[in-house]
Amino acid sequence: MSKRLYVTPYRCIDCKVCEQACSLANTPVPGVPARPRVQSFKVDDQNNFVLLCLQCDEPSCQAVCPVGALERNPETGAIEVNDKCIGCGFCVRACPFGCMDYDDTHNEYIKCDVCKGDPACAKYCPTGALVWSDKPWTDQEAEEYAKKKSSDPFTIALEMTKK
Amino acid sequence: MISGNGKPFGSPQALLERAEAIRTERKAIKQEIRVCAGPGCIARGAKDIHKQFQSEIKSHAKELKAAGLELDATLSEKCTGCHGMCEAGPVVTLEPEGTFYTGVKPRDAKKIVEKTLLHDQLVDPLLYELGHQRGGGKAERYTDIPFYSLQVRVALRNVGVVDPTNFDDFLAEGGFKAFAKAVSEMTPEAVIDQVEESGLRGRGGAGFSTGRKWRGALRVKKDRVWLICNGDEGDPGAFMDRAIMEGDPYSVLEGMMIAAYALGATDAYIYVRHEYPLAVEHLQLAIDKLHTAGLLGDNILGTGMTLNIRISRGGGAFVCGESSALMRSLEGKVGEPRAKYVRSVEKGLHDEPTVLNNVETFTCVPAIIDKGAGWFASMGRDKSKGTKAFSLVGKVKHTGLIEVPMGRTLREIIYDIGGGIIDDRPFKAVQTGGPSGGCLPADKLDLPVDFDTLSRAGAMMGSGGMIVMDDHTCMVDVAKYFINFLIGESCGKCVPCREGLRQVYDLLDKITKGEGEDGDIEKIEKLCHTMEVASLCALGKSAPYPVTSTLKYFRDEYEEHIQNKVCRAGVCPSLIMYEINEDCTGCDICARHCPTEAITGIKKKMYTIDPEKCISCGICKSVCKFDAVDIKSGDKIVSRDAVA
Amino acid sequence: MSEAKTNETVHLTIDGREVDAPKGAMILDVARGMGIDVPSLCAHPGLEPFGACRLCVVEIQKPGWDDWYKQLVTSCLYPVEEGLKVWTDSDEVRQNRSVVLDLQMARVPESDYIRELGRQYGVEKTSYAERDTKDTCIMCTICVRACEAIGRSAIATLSRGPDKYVDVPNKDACIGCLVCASLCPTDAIPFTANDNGKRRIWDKEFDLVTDERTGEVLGTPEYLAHVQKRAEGNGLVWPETLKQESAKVKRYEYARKLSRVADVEDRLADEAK
Amino acid sequence: MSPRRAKKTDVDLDNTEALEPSAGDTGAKAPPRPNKSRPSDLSDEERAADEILAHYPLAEPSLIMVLQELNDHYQWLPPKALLRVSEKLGVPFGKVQGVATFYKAFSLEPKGKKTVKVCLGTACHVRGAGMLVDELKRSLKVEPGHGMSEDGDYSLETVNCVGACAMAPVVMVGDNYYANMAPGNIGKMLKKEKPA
Repeated sequence: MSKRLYVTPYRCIDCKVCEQACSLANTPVPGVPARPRVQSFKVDDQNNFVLLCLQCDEPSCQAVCPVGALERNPETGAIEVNDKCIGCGFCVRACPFGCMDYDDTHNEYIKCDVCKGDPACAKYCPTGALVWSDKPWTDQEAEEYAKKKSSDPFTIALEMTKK
Repeated sequence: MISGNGKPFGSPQALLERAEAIRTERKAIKQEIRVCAGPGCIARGAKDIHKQFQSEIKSHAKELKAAGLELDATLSEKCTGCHGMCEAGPVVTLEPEGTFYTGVKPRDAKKIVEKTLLHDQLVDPLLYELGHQRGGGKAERYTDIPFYSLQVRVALRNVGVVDPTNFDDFLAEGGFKAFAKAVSEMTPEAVIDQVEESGLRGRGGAGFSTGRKWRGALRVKKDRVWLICNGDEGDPGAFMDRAIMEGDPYSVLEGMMIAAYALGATDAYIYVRHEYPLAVEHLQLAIDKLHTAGLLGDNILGTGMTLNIRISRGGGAFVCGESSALMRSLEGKVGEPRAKYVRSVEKGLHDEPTVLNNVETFTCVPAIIDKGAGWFASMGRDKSKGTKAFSLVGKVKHTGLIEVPMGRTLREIIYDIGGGIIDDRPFKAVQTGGPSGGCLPADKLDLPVDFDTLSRAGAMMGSGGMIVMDDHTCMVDVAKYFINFLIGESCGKCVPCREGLRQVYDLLDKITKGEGEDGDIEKIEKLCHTMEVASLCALGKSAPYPVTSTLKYFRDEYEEHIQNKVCRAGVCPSLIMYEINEDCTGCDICARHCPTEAITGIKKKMYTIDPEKCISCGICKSVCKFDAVDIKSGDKIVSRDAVA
Repeated sequence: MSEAKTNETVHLTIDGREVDAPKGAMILDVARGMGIDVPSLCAHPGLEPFGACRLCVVEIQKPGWDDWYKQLVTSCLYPVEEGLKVWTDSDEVRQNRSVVLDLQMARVPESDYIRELGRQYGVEKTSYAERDTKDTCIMCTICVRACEAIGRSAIATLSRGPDKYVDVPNKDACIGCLVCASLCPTDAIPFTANDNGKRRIWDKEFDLVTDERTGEVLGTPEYLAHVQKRAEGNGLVWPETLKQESAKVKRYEYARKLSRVADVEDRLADEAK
Repeated sequence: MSPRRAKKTDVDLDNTEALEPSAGDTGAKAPPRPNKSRPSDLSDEERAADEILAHYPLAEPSLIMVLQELNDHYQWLPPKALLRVSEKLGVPFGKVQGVATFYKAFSLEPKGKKTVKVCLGTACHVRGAGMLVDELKRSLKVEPGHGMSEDGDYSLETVNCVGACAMAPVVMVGDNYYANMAPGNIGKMLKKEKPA
């Protein structure tokens, strides 16, 4: 099983380190930070949340792209924007999660490409809310989770989508 | 008129039997009147002549019957395609004698019927004047005229012989013999072998081996092969394909059918230039007829072969003679060429394998299959086999349509067949290959005409237009003319062609206006080089040839325009002046026609032209009956013939 | 843009450097992939190669050709071949590029972009007759091809030869997406993106739809309708509420929704009891 | 399937009002809209276009043939008819207009009652056809390919070769050929051809 970005929301403290790391890792021109591909939210008092591209199996962004500028990288499994992009913005409109975005400082359409297999967000996440791994938790963590019966909303949400 | 029984032919054998039957029936015909209905002759009233003949024959029916001539039984009267000698039109020939009447008017029909048909006498004033050729006198038969006797007609074999609207006529002349032979005796492979062996090269211009092209398409294994016949003859001064399509549509179709058999093609197009409505009409008639005769459609001649041929009218764009542009046009798109790095035999029309040949090429195919590759290859020279049709036009005495074996020299064509230059003026240049070709000077007159020799000399075989120029033709003006032509015809896709042509034209225009400077020629040369190597399609790549070839052979004329501000041919309006000489009788006609009132004078005395008011329109010279208007350029009188 | 990408590769030499390239790839793309700067005005990776600007010409030599013989080809349209030798910056190539740029400068004397490019090839000033125009269109037709890709084909080339020009013959077809203007290498398409809630391009005025919460401009109503139609044509569902929301708002809403799933789990756990 | 990947339809969670598609917007194909104009509402041009279109398959390759017939019918291409053709063939109007302006066979402006065509083939050129064009421009006060003379009688066109090189220079008025023309004969020719 190849690696993925796993989110454990209850660990998230909305420190915005992921956003900063993402921004710096994807900056094409030094000194001009790029718009981050990942975003963390403070939803309410209890809940923080990190949202990044789900790398859907049948991505809407890819389906509406008129020039085939969105392609899946077979190595990372991520959908990437290639140089075919003509900037029509259809993908931004089509993504239901708002994970396709336009960076107006660098004039390009952006989305999470898991940093080509080395995601900066996960690397710098201080709490382990974001991990780049082949499974969501280590065995110990899974045990811990079972004990705590803490909710992992993301996992539950996704399990629900499978029915 | 003898007609078929209207049922489709069930086998090649049935077709051949029917042809034989027609030939037997026709042995009874003692006399045939052929009225030339080529474009030139129609323009001069050939249709009226045909009508007049019909009514004269009717009104003389009794006398004719007494003489053993009965319309549609022993006497036949028909319109044929172009007879070739357009300059002498309208032309009427009487077979089997080959009596040749020129300049026929409708009222002459009566004379011909009464004198020639009834009393075996020739109508003397209508006979062709041989002039200095063959010792002068008048030619009784067209075979006596060098214009005809020096020709060898392969592609034009039926043009001027058959009635293009009559299928039986074509069968009687051996039509579809080759197709019947191909489908019943030959494998597709053998057909291609024959074509390749014959050495037939594309008659459209580039001269690619037809056999090799076909083989190439066969190698690309695909479900469908498209066949296209290119009848978008755009070269100004060329009308061979028009003559063939109008005068012998069945031969074109037969050639395509043989190609379709060899390639396994089931769908074909003929792309006809939109200025040729008569060609469309005749081809459509022929296609319809072939469908009812079981020669097109499904199960052709009972062999299981399927072929549908559709006519597509061009939209009036020279660039559509370029094969990739033509295919875009057939797809309903703007006729912009594509880069040719992927060959059209692999990816052509609708991105499927496509074989495209020119009208004349297809027309040669039945003759090759019928008479054998060896026969065809025995004509011509080196790598250019067979014959080639040319339209011989310009300042030559006998303008018209000719066909000669490859390898004849320009001199033979222009002087022996063409009869030399009008008014026996000095020959200056011959332009071959249309806008993509070049101009060859007098010292190249002994060059043999074939694909490779012409390209080496800087001209091109092209589709076969041959325009003869005398000393009253300005070479800078000719170059400018072709560039202007190409500006109007460039598709405007790529930069060197679109922008380069405009700049070359501006520079040439400057030169012809007497505003040329040192360095202009070099600028033109540099530009021409880039156009030649960097343009996208053949039109752009060959666009500079008219300029480069005139620069090569007539550079002094360019320099004269730039340095001395002189146009030695008396053509460039800004460099010439009109002047009235002492031959003027004071008839006042020039003054009356002058649009700017530049001519003044007292009646019956010599008139004068005010150079300030004169706009060099040339009207005075064209209306003057006494050759009293001269053209001056610099200090020299370069007088020019009256235009009319 | 080559279809049927296979794993087959061909071996060729570009500017003396050997390279393996996938069969069917164009010389231009392969050279650029090697970091070689081949100029071009009409090529865009997302659009069909067109071959009109003639700036990307390179010299090639096929195996078996005489040593002295080279041919100039358009690299954006020429697929790589086994054993091919390519020169992207030879004297002949530079000479032709300079003539082409010289011609372009005469066509669009007002274009800074072309002037800058010309300077790189030693053309300071055009040697030909300049057009008297402020127009900077160089007829690369990127706008035409992009508009076609988007599915509108509002922009077309009209007429032919030197008179050929680019225009929108039917204003109804334009959706005001501004893609044409943003892709134009010489900024020849004038537009105002947002002037008091109005957008102007191709002599047509558009309203603008904004995200109520952020005030971010989402596009023209025509544009949004077109995307929706296109998406539905691809079998995508198109939730009404998403139509007029910016990416940011969509993200926030989704995050909120997912965070609420915790409540769902609690409820499920309760029910299980 | 990994839990990190959602199918696009998976957004349709039952409990997410926010993401639920609104009624009538379920992605199902909209019912075909009734033809907005009944035949009786069509203009003459549209009807003429329809008549011609009936003979051809409704696809792009038919475009040029259809335009040819339209042009034969009107002597030019009326915009309404072009829009109709674009709509029926499913070819974007820009492309139709592009084709109509690319090919010389089509005119986008109305023509005079008769069209004077001056052949500018090489043979005609070397025999002085350029002077004929100049003279016609002067006497008709029109530019070749554009507009018509003040009285609406004539349009002027130049053609590249009418294939009657033996009679060069040639002028055609309608279907009539005038052979061996000279600037001096233009006036006579126009008088003779003047439409009633």
